[in-house]
Amino acid sequence: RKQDTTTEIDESNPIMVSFKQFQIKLDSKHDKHERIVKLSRDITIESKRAIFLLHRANQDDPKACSIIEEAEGKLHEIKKTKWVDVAKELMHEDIYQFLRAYSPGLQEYIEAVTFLYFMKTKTLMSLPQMQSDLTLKVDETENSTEDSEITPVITELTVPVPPVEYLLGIADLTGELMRMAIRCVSTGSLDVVFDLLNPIKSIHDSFVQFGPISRELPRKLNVLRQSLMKVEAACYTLKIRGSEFPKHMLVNLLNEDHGG
Amino acid sequence: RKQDTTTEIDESNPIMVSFKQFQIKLDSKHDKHERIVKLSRDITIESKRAIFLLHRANQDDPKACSIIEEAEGKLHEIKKTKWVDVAKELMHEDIYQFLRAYSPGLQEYIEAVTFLYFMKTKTLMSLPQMQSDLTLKVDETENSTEDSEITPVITELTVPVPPVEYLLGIADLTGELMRMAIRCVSTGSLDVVFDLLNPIKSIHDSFVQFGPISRELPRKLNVLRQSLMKVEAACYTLKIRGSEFPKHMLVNLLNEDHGG
Amino acid sequence: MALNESATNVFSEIRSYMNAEQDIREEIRSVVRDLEQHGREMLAVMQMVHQPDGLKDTSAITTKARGMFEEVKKYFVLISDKLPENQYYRFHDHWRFIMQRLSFLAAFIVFLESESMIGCEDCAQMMGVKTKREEGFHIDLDDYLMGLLQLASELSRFSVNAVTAGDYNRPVKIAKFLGDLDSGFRLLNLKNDSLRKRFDALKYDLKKVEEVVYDVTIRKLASTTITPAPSGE
Amino acid sequence: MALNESATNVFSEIRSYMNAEQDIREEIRSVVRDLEQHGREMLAVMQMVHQPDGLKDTSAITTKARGMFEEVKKYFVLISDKLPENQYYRFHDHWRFIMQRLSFLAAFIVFLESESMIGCEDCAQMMGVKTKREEGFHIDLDDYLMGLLQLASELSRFSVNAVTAGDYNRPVKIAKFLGDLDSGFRLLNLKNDSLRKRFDALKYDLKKVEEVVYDVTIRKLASTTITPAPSGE
Amino acid sequence: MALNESATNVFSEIRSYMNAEQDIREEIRSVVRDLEQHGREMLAVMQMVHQPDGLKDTSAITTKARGMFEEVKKYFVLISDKLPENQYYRFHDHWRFIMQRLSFLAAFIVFLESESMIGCEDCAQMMGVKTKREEGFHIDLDDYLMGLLQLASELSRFSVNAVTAGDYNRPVKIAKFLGDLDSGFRLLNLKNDSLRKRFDALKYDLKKVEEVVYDVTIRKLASTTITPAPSGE
Amino acid sequence: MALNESATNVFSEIRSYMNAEQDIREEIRSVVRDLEQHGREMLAVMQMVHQPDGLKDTSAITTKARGMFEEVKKYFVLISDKLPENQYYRFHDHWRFIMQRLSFLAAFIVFLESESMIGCEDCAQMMGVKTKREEGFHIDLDDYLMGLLQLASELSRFSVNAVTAGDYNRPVKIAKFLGDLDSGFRLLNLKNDSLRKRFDALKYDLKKVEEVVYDVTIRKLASTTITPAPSGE
Amino acid sequence: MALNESATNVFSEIRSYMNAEQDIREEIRSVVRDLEQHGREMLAVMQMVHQPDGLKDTSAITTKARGMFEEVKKYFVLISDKLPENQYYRFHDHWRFIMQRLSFLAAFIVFLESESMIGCEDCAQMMGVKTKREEGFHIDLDDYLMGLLQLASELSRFSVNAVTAGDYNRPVKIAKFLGDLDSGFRLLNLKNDSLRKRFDALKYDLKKVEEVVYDVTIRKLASTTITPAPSGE
Amino acid sequence: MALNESATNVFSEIRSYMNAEQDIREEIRSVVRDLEQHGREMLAVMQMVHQPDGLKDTSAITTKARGMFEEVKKYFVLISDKLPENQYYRFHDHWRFIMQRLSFLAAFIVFLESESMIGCEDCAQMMGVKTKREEGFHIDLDDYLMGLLQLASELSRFSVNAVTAGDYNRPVKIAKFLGDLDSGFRLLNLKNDSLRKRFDALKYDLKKVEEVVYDVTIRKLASTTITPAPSGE
Ligand SMILES: [Mn+2]
Ligand SMILES: [Mn+2]
Repeated sequence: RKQDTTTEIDESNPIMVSFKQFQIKLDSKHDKHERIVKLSRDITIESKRAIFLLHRANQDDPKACSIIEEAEGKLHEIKKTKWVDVAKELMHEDIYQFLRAYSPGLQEYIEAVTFLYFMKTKTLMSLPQMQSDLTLKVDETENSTEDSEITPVITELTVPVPPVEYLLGIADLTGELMRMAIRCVSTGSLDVVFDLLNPIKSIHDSFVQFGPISRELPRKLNVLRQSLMKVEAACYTLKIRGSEFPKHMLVNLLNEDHGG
Repeated sequence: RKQDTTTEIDESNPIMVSFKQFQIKLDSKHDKHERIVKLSRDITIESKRAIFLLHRANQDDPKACSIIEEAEGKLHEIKKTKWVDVAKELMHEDIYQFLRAYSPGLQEYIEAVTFLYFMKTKTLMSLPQMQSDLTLKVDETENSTEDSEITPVITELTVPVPPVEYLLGIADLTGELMRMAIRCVSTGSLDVVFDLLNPIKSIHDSFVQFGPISRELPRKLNVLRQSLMKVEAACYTLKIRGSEFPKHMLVNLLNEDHGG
Repeated sequence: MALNESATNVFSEIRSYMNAEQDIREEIRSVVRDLEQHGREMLAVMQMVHQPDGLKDTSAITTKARGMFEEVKKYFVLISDKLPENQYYRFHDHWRFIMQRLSFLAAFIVFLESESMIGCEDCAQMMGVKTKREEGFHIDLDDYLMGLLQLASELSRFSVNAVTAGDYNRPVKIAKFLGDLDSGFRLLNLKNDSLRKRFDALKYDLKKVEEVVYDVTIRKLASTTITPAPSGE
Repeated sequence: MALNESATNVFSEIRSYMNAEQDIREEIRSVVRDLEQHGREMLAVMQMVHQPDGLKDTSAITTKARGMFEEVKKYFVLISDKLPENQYYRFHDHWRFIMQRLSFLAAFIVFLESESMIGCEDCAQMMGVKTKREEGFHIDLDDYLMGLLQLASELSRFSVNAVTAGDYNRPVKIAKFLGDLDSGFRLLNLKNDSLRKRFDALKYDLKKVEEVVYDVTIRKLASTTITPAPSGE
Repeated sequence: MALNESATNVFSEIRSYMNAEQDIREEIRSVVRDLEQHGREMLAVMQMVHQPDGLKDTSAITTKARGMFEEVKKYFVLISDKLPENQYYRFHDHWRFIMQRLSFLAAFIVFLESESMIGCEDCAQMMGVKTKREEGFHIDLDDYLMGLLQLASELSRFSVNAVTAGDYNRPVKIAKFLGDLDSGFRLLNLKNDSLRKRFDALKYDLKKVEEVVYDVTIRKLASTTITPAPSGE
Repeated sequence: MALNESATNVFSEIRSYMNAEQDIREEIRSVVRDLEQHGREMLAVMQMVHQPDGLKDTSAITTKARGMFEEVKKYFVLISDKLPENQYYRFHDHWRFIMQRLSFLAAFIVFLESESMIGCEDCAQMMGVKTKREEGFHIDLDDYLMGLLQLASELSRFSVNAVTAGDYNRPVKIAKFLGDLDSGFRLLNLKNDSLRKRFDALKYDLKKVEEVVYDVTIRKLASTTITPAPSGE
Repeated sequence: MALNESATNVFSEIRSYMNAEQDIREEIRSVVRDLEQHGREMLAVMQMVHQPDGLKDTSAITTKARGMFEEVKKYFVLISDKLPENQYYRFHDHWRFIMQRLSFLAAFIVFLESESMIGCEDCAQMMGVKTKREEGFHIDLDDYLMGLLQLASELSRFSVNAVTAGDYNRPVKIAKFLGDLDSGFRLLNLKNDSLRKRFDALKYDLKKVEEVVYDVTIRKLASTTITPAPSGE
Repeated sequence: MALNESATNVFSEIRSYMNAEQDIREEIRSVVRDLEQHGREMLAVMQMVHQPDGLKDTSAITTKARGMFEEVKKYFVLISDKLPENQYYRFHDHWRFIMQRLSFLAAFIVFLESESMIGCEDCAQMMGVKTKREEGFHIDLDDYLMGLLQLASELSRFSVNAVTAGDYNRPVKIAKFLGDLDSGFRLLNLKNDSLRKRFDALKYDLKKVEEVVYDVTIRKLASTTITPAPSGE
């Protein structure tokens, strides 16, 4: 913002002169921090929206593909607009100095991207894959002179993904997988519920082996465990109910009920 | 309040009949509790006002007596109006069932009465004295027939004062004594400050010997200790300052300054 | 007499008073500890109704537990003897917990025996205490009510185990009972925080039993058709 | 001494102002207490729909409850009269709880009457309040939404009891309704507060109702015609 | 499907309503941030009175600070414009802190100019706000009072520095002023909150100033005439 | 300056004493850290029983986990070696957590192998420690009990997954086991707060498993025949 | 039913073990309660040094308090007798508080007698305990240190009261003593949280006493001559 | 490849990464522990300036402390060597505390030597680190500033002890210095919470020193008349 009012310091006082410089340094750091926080907040909101969207994808099969595409577009848009800016802010910096500023956005984004990836491939996106997703190619052609032939100038920017952030994002992912499973119970996509059980279980079992890697982990691990047990309970219920009647009958019944 | 809407219960159901009775019992207990709480709240407010008043008593000597009388009147009024009602509510009850309801008012009242007593006698009012203060004589003559000669009917009502409540009230008293001392420092009544030091100290030393008699005690003891140390600091300051100049000079100076 | 002298006198009296109170507390605490142990053993006996064997013959269990209530009376006499007159509520916290548990146990016995709600009078009598403060060592109404709410939880669990053991009619009766309890408690304007909190749990207990009844009904396992309560009941 | 006096005046004024506010709080609290009692009685009436008898004739119950809403209006007039203009949110906490419960009751009535979701307008009208801040004493949007979420829980329980009482069609309608509610709430970007927490519970309410529908459907008890599954699966 | 659509509409409306509120919060927060920065700069200006140079010519400082209050008004117009009508207390926490500080600064200026206590009206006017809720964006009474209490602390420090810089009369005036403030606040029946806590500190501020007055008086540095003590004491 | 020197000497001594203790703590912490990692790996192995494959062949899993207990012994030898004699309880907090987890793992293994409760002796032996304080580095009784309570939670989850994997008889056995555990713990007069809290959770674990058994029974899935209650009851 | 019985046996054993421990705890608690009362009385005696009379004749007070330490020894014998061997740290929490207070009292006595710091040996001897774990019931080093830190607070208060009573030299000695204590504690690498926290308070105690010395010196009240800093600095 | 397989692969890689990080942390922690011990010893040296002897010859003390800074450099080389490039802030918490303390010590030395504020460059140089992130292991600006604020507290205490030791001019210089520091910090828009909190304490430090100056001035003890700072300074 404005700093002009503060310029009228006593220039003869060496302490004031020093602090004038500190002010500039601190403000520039703070401003950068603020800008990143703001970007992160936007990324969080947009990522959450993409996740919301993805949850609608399995309700009616016909539209699923287009919804997934829409979500993919959303995420791509985030990359193009927000992450590029974050990457520029972080260029030549010690990213850990600003990690707290973009960590919430990063985790939510990881959650969204890995969720999408899971829906498409039924596998877990790895850290290197995630890192390459956040390695951005920016076309900076515009900056060159206008008249001559345009030679595309592509710069590669990177938003570093620390492993801990990746893990915390994955922990959150299981929450979404759980929600998807619960939803499938009511929509009658019973196979999907069972298909979701093992992935969550194996993420859970892997997490169990991590020591105290982050202050956030214990809480997230707890939530993860609860998610797992909710899906286990859902599978249990289906199994129990399925025991009374043949499964195909059940699926069709529920499909009809919702299709009507 | 109203209970009529609830009368239309199924009289043939024995459970509902029982609960109808429970309702009456619980409501009457709650109502009594509420009434006592309300009285206690009024007593607290009025007692606080009496204390405020008493703090004004030592500012200007001439008016002190009349202020003390005014406070005394206020406290007497509380007895006549509020405590009589509390005593009636408590008649034939296990007072400990309702102690929590009137404890705040009782403690504040004890604080006010003992504060007044201290200002008049420079001694600490004892528990039996306090108890006799709250043994109320009520003239119930009005209730007898009107035409014949009126024989005064005096009933004695009691608000029991549990020792723990008395102690907690005394603990609060030291806070007021401290405030009085601090005030005296600024008004120049320096002797009073020194006179207050020992009383507070001896209450403090006595309290030190009590074990865990109440959950409220540790907190109050802490406050008591702080009050004591504030008065000690005030005395210290006076001593230090008095060391530089003769005391009589100082007293007169300050008196003139405030009298002018 | 300066304040410091008066203070010393004033406080020394109070101190001996406090010491006496402390002694009473210690004695009560000691009796209560034993009573609590006895209560745990009674609870262990009653827990057997959740086992298939116990379920089939609840009367053996209730008879045994009723017998154990005789000893409870002795404990309450001990406590009552130590207590200064009209100071029940000064020491109430010491026995509140166990009294609630005993109320629950008494209510459980009575329900198993007669499918009815224990009255406060009966509950007091089983423990050998009064119901009215004026009459002596009594049971506080709140504690009796808390016992009923604890019963609700136990019965919701019991309805599940009854079905497992093949007794399909019991849940229906339990649902009726909890429904009545729920209506009853709704009449009360609960101020007591712990009671109100426990009452919130009753909703879930009732819901659980309703679901058991539902399971049994939809599978046509219960023999009783749900007929409206006869007017004479 | 001019300064002293002027300061005294300033402070006397402030003092009476503060006392007045304290009085308002006391008065509001007192009215709210009565309104809460009335609300409990309304709730007791509505609870009767879970009984077989009540289930068969919900219109008698809703009519009675609707009638009781007339008195609710009087309470809100009382509160509104005591409230200084434009200070709704200064005192909001006092009536938030009961307003949520009344919203729930109104929504429950409307659902039973017409199987539709109550609008915020109708909800406000039943209580005799406005929906917009500018127009006077109103219902806060969050409180209306909370009422809807409370309804979801109640309906999940209701669907179970309906089946027990032999009403097999109601769960289907309830499932439809909760599904719509769920879709509606998904549109909102709820922050992490009490509303969001309650919304998470909606999913489980919905799941429960859908299980009931499943049970009913699979046993061909519902009236919806179901075509047999093709043999080829 | 009528129900579904209507529900969707209801919720879409609600959603946009909620987003709008979120946006308002963001905007207010942003303006307040700038205002706080401006407030810090004003404070820095006022701090100069503690320096010997500043002490000798406070009017230069107060004139400058008064000028800076013009910009304060603009900020409050901005906030007020963003604020939906009648929702002051919904967002109050955002500007409470800075409004207290500005009250303090205004009160400090007025004291230095005229040795008198600023009234709430004048205080509001300097910030360009109202004093009454009904009239628009106003200053909450508590915030004005908090400003006065902050002034008391500042003046106690100021009295020390005044003496150091050789100005022996100022502490006497400050003591008088704080005494009046103290009497004023005693009239208020402050509940146990941040205001009461701050008020307790006032006593110590007063004590400190009176010690300074004492030091100055005893050394006959003050201009007040003092008659020698009678020898007979 | 005599005082100064003597004080310095005193503190130098204390310092070297404290540093020595600090070093012991550091070394223990370092071993415990490794042991905890090993414990986490063992936990991961045991988690596999929740998978359908694991469920079918638990003996492969328990054999593997048993093997991993050999390494546990080595860690405890290391800790024990570093520990000054008779100071177990001074450093207890360091290994309490992992010892509870290992107790749980050992108890889990034994349950899967033989459907029986591990004794404290066996538990200690698996870890290579003693059970009695006098004999050397031992397992605290509370920690062993905590392990049993942790097992209860795990088994309640296990019963759910067993049903999902089509193993309908296991919940019946688990319910029996938890019932016995519950009776056992009821005999104890638990004062230890964390143990008592965990014991409260056992009630819910048991209830959960009973509900699983209920679900299995009402659908006639379990092979254990349960005879219906005699009609005469 | 083999499982059931074996489990019952295990738990019966555990139960009797736990009850035994519980009894020890009860007995220790009872002795500690009496010791604490005695400690409070000793504290009251020592508090008299803050009175002008006491200040003038501290030796009368310390003699009396020293005498009371004889009884302390008896209490520690009682505790020590009840304690199972090598379980000091299992029950440490029971007497930690009183042992710290007694350390403080002993240190206070020694300071008043000789203006020197009590050693850990002397401190233990006054209580009739050992200093080394191996030798029997001992005083934990941390508790001794905590006693010293409590002394620091008491002495800071004492220096204030000494001045009030006209003893201007004592603060100088106290400042010296606290300075030494401060240097001593600085050497330690405190990990113990409560100790470290209390050490932070020492800084303030020292600062406070330094300010007292300052007040006394600037008014030239203390007899110790302090030579002004050489002008050449 | 199903998710559970992919998960195993994905996580095993990360685990080895985590282990490596853990090792680095351990190594850094170990060096920092030693550095902290060294820091405590330096602090003990500097504390001697509060003693009358030390006050008279501060140059002996500062010379010694400066010498000890040589070893500090070695520690920072050790830490820096262990650190992966561009990950300073990943491990910053480990050395933040000691770096702040060292900044304080450096600033204290410089103030005693030359009555001037240490620059960030000089501060870094004394520790053997850089001031710019790009150049290598550096000192964070916030930590340097925190050192200055710690100095303010120390100097407020120092001013008291200086007067006690008869050095009446030092407080005047300290007051000037703290006044400048205060103005300087006011320029900063502090976001860092701990820095802002510490800055609040500066107010009190400054006030204290102003009071000392006041005491000295009113007693006409200071030799320097307070003249406005010469323009050339
Ligand atoms: Mn999520
Ligand atoms: Mn008071």
